[in-house]
Amino acid sequence: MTTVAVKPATMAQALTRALRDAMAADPAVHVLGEDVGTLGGVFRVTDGLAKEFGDDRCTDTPLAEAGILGTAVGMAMYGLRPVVEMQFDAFAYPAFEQLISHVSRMRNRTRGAMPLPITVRVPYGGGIGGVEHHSDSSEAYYMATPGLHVVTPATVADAYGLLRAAIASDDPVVFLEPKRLYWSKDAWNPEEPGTVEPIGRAVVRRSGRSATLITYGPSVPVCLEAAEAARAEGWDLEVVDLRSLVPFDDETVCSSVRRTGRAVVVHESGGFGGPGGEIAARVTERCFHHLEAPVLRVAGFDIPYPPPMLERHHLPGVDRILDAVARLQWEAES
Amino acid sequence: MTTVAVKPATMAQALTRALRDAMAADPAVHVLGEDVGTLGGVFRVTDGLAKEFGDDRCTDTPLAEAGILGTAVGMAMYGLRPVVEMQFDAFAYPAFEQLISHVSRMRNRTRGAMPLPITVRVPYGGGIGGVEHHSDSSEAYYMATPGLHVVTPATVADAYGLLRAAIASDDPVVFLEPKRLYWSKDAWNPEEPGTVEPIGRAVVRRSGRSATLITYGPSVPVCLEAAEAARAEGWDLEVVDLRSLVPFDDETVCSSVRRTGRAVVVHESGGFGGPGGEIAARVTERCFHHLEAPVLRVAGFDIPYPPPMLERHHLPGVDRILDAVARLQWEAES
Amino acid sequence: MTVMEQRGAYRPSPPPAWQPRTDPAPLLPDAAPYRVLGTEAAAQADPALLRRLHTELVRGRRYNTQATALTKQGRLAVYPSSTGQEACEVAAALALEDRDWLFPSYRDTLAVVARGVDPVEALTLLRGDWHTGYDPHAHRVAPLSTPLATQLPHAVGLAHAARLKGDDVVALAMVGDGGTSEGDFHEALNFAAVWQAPVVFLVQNNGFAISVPLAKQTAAPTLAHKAVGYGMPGRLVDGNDAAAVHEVLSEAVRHARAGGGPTLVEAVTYRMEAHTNADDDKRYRGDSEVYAWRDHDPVQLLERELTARGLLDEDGVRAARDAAEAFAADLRARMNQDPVLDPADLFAHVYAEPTPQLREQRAQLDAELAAEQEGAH
Amino acid sequence: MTVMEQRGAYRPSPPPAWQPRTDPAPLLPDAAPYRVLGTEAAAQADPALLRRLHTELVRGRRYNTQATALTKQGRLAVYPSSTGQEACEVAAALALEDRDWLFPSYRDTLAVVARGVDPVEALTLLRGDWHTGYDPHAHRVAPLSTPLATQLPHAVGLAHAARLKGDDVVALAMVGDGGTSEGDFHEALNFAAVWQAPVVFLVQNNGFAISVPLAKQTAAPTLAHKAVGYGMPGRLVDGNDAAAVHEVLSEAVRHARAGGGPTLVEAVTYRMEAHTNADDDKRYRGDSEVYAWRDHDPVQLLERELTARGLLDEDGVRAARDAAEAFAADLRARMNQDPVLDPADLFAHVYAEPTPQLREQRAQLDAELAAEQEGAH
Ligand SMILES: Cc1ncc(C[n+]2csc(CCOP(=O)(O)OP(=O)(O)O)c2C)c(N)n1
Ligand SMILES: Cc1ncc(C[n+]2csc(CCOP(=O)(O)OP(=O)(O)O)c2C)c(N)n1
Ligand SMILES: [Mg+2]
Ligand SMILES: [Mg+2]
Repeated sequence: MTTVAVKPATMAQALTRALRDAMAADPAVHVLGEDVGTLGGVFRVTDGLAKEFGDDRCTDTPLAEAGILGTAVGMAMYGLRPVVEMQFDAFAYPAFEQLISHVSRMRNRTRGAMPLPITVRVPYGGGIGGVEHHSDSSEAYYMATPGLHVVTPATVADAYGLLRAAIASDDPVVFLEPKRLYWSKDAWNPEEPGTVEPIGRAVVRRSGRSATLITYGPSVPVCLEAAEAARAEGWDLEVVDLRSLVPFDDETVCSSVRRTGRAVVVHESGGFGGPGGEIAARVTERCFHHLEAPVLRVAGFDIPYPPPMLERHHLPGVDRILDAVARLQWEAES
Repeated sequence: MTTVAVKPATMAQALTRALRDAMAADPAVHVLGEDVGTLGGVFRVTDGLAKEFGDDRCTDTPLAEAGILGTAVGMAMYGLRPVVEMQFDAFAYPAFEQLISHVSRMRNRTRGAMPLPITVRVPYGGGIGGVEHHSDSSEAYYMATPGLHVVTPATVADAYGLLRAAIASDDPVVFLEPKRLYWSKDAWNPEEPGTVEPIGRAVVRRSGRSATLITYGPSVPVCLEAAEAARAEGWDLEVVDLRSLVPFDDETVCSSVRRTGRAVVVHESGGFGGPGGEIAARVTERCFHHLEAPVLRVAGFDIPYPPPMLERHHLPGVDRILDAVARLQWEAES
Repeated sequence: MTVMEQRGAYRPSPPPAWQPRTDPAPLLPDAAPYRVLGTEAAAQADPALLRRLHTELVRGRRYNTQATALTKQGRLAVYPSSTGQEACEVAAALALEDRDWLFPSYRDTLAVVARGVDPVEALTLLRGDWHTGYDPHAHRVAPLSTPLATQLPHAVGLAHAARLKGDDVVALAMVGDGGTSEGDFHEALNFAAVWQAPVVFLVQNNGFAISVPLAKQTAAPTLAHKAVGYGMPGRLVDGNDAAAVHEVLSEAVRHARAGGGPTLVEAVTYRMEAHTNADDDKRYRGDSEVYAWRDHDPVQLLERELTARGLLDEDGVRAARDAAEAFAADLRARMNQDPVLDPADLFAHVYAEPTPQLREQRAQLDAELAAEQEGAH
Repeated sequence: MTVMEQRGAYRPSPPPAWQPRTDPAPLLPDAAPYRVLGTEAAAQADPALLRRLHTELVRGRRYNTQATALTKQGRLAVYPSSTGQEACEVAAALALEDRDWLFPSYRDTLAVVARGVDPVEALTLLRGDWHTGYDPHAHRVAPLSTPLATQLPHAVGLAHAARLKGDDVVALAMVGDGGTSEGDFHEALNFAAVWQAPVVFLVQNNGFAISVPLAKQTAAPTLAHKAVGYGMPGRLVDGNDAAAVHEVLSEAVRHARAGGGPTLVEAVTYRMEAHTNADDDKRYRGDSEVYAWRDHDPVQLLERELTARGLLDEDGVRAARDAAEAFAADLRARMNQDPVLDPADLFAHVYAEPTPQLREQRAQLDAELAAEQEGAH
């Protein structure tokens, strides 16, 4: 919150720092996954941890995602706080049974006797030119699974704060890391990394009066850019960064929409059955009589993620967002 | 459509008949899964098929869901039409990687050269007193996966027609069978099982003028019951049975809502991130100026499916639906 | 030295330096299941242990028949009986120290009870009032696992964590023959072997996965032969011979506790009842097969041995039966009481703190229940 | 007689009738990898085959260096090189008949090319213009699989289907040492063995899964030892010895085609380059290890043998190199052309018929592109 800007750091660096600080603060924190040890992870987020804390604290596992998450469950049962890395979004799918049938339900199953403080880090989303199965936006699956927190940072400071909060949480957290923001830089002082963000609070990244863009993760910078571009059209857009998809911050989102009367939900994930449906539906339920127009959605198409050379057509960009804003019935037709 | 009522049959019997007719009509149709052969499936839906068509057409597999679906992919590559049974909803989760990363994408990946005509039958939903992991409503996961059709019958006739259509489809279809309707009976003539329903068309099960209940699968009978009960309160409710969640029949749904001006989406699946969000959002996008009230949702709570003795509190029942209808702002407060 | 560095490595070099990591021979199981009862090995067995096993087996059998009866009276939603498998269930519990952990599957409530959990608590899942009726930490017993084989990686992770913490705790995980086909079985055994985690995997090969016979489940010489592929020892044991199962499991537990790593134990047994009370086993197996196994009943095998060796007389048998009857009567009486249910439990344990959404939903249900209550007056 | 009934069954009976299903001994691999080149077995090898393998290996090596070069020029998004593994790649393709099927992983574009697929089409995935560039049915080559081990059950299902249809088609599936840890590996091998499907599983054990060395992947004596746990033969072969790999794979293919069921082949080899061009292997391995393997280079091994036996002279070597250069030049030239992209492809193949929703979305994109076009004028 009150970080002193010194020199720019990348989101990946902030995540590394969060892991390091969490491991230093609590010996129960263990990192495990494919290539997280010696290599430091394919995105280098776990760089240096094995060296600093030893292979038993930051462990290269065999190549099996259900095994990674499943053993993390057992480790958590014994009092550890495992932080698991899934190498890419689509490679978390083999672990879904463990996630849905056990991780999300163990506390409930045991009436609170057996909480599972597990953090599952999942690099997600596209825009990095990845080949098939390396660019999925899988948040809809996690959102539909009660018992999980689902969190995703959009800024360097949040990457630090939210990851610390996720690891500190006594509940399982799916921590979605927007791949294409790994190398994004922000003024952020690694020497004063800042306080731990509470999970479950959205934040207004830009105030505006005309309409609200509701977004998260990789689409936050795109929405901010769109908001800048919209000024030329005479629209003053507010941008809400959800940060936490579960729990959902109805309060922040709805108070914005009630003020502006118009809203567009923006995300990379496919539209149909994606997060935007839930968000639009709940905002409408709560703000119906404040709405001048239906809540619109700008999302990825309802298609498998395209090959790199075509991905620009798929990803929600500034123009597509402005087109949606233009359809917000500025002169109500009723 | 034009079935002649002779004597009542159960949905399970209609499904068996659909499988049998499909296997008789096309030698490429193969059934595989756990206990589907000798036993005839734990719900007896595959009863008699191994005897009639042989173990090679209706095969008891080893106990491994990813293996079942994964080998079905290979069989489909070689020109067969596998019909796979997942024994219960939650036991389809181990097959999610195969489903998401391969089944849903193979046609697209190969620019149409390698379609996968696979039907994945999943008994789903609660209300049968099942222990943990036997009552999940997992449709949100399937809806969020482009490349799959997602279909679910609510009547005996549809069970037959839609399953035939699913098996005949050149695309993969997730065929969701509402467990608690397996033993529901309808006047349906197994000797004239009727025509094959096209996938993607909703149907109005009950016409009404006051408001539309949008629903599917196990909640259809509940909504019809609620509509009857609503007459006492002076509401004349229309009930739309979606039948197909993907593709979604915007036309039928929206033309109903435009007429009634009010809508409630009803399903067992958890509300947050569930199908209702998508449905409410898309109806609102398309019918905003016809709506007298926000589209409301009556859904399961956002919790892991409860133990049998508590499930009645979780399942959307007539009262909860009527409560929602009552909140449809009959005297608009604006 | 980290856990990883404690062992040699299969890291192939170009020939002629190449060599396999370990000698496979000692990892392979014997050709026939190990037996104690009725063999010369029985003479070495501790009489006190045999008597203890006998009491537990008699009680276990009675527990199984009582639980099955409770399904008929509608007091249990469903019961997967372990009749015929009591030797495995009891030995699994008795092979462990207090500080060790047991990871049961849905069929293993008897093992859970034999470990000391109140049977009413052990049966909660199957009665339907809550998913897990006991506190796993209080008894070092994980929740009964319904999704097959998924509990195996949990056991590995727990054992690994204990080892990292310096505790000499062993985890024993139970799975069926059918469960060995699941990917989680494979991943769990591999992690265990690579980490040298102190885990014992007990496969109860009871011949069937619901209706599917072993021949459709595997083409392996035996399931114990899977062990060598992970680099751990595989042991084959007569699963109806309580003394043999107890000995093999105890040895595996000792081996694990001493840092020797995991063991895979296949116990060859037979499921005498249908899969559950809801199953109709006439559809997939003949009586003659079941009859053949009756002559190899675990309770009788042990009773015969004890009697022959003069370690048990009629009084002793009667005492065991009486204790079992008293146990069953108590269970019956307590299961005949309606469980106390609290709908608020639906929301209370989904998260450490209910989300705002769950608070809203709880309020909605509270209001509904209040209205119901009012309507009832 | 159904497929299931064709074999005996491991269906345990009570002792003394009990017996394991099959004798495990013949299923176990030899202690050392099988070799041909530089051994007496080389004398038996068909000279024409050896020369064919040589030409392909030389071309394969050149293909690898060319593809890596294309990543530097931005013409490939990423390339996982099979340099050092050419013997496996080429032998896998050559061991198959035309009607057989190959199931490659992302590292196996060389095998795909060796099977006859146009390299430009084989590289589409890695260039980024479409996921699969070739028609799988035209070449009987499944799409390159990125999710590890997931292609293995596909191979089993296809082989099983072919067998049910009465076609004597064999499927050969490729996977890495890391991939053997995945649950899908286990499930695929088990299905194959139970169904006696005509499949050959080729594990290229190249020592690493990205940065993770084999010792962190498995504690097995060798990966080939996993076979016995499924009831199939396991074979260990020197993966840099093209003649040996070809022989072992051909034998396994013949065995499968004759109805003998699946085989697991572990080829011990080494990944000479980093995991992909994006990887930095200095982080996890030393030069000395890489150097050691240089002396066991698959191309040189074969060239040495052929030369020693007078089957190849300088002209022959030059001819092979020239052909490889021509191949590389053609590939380079064609890869330097921009691929033709059609955004409509995004929607055209998701379903047999686009859904109404996809038609709407396509119309939206068309309109956007038209507006862009207009803006550009
Ligand atoms: C992942 C998963 N798939 C399917 C099931 C359904 N199911 C319950 S028990 C059972 C058979 C289990 O056989 P086995 O492992 O041999 O154990 P046994 O019942 O013989 O004790 C099946 C298929 C399940 N519980 N979990
Ligand atoms: C299911 C899955 N998990 C993770 C990955 C990411 N990944 C790509 S290659 C690789 C290592 C594979 O090692 P190995 O199987 O030995 O094959 P090699 O790269 O050595 O050819 C990993 C972890 C993946 N592609 N799929
Ligand atoms: Mg069994
Ligand atoms: Mg490798």
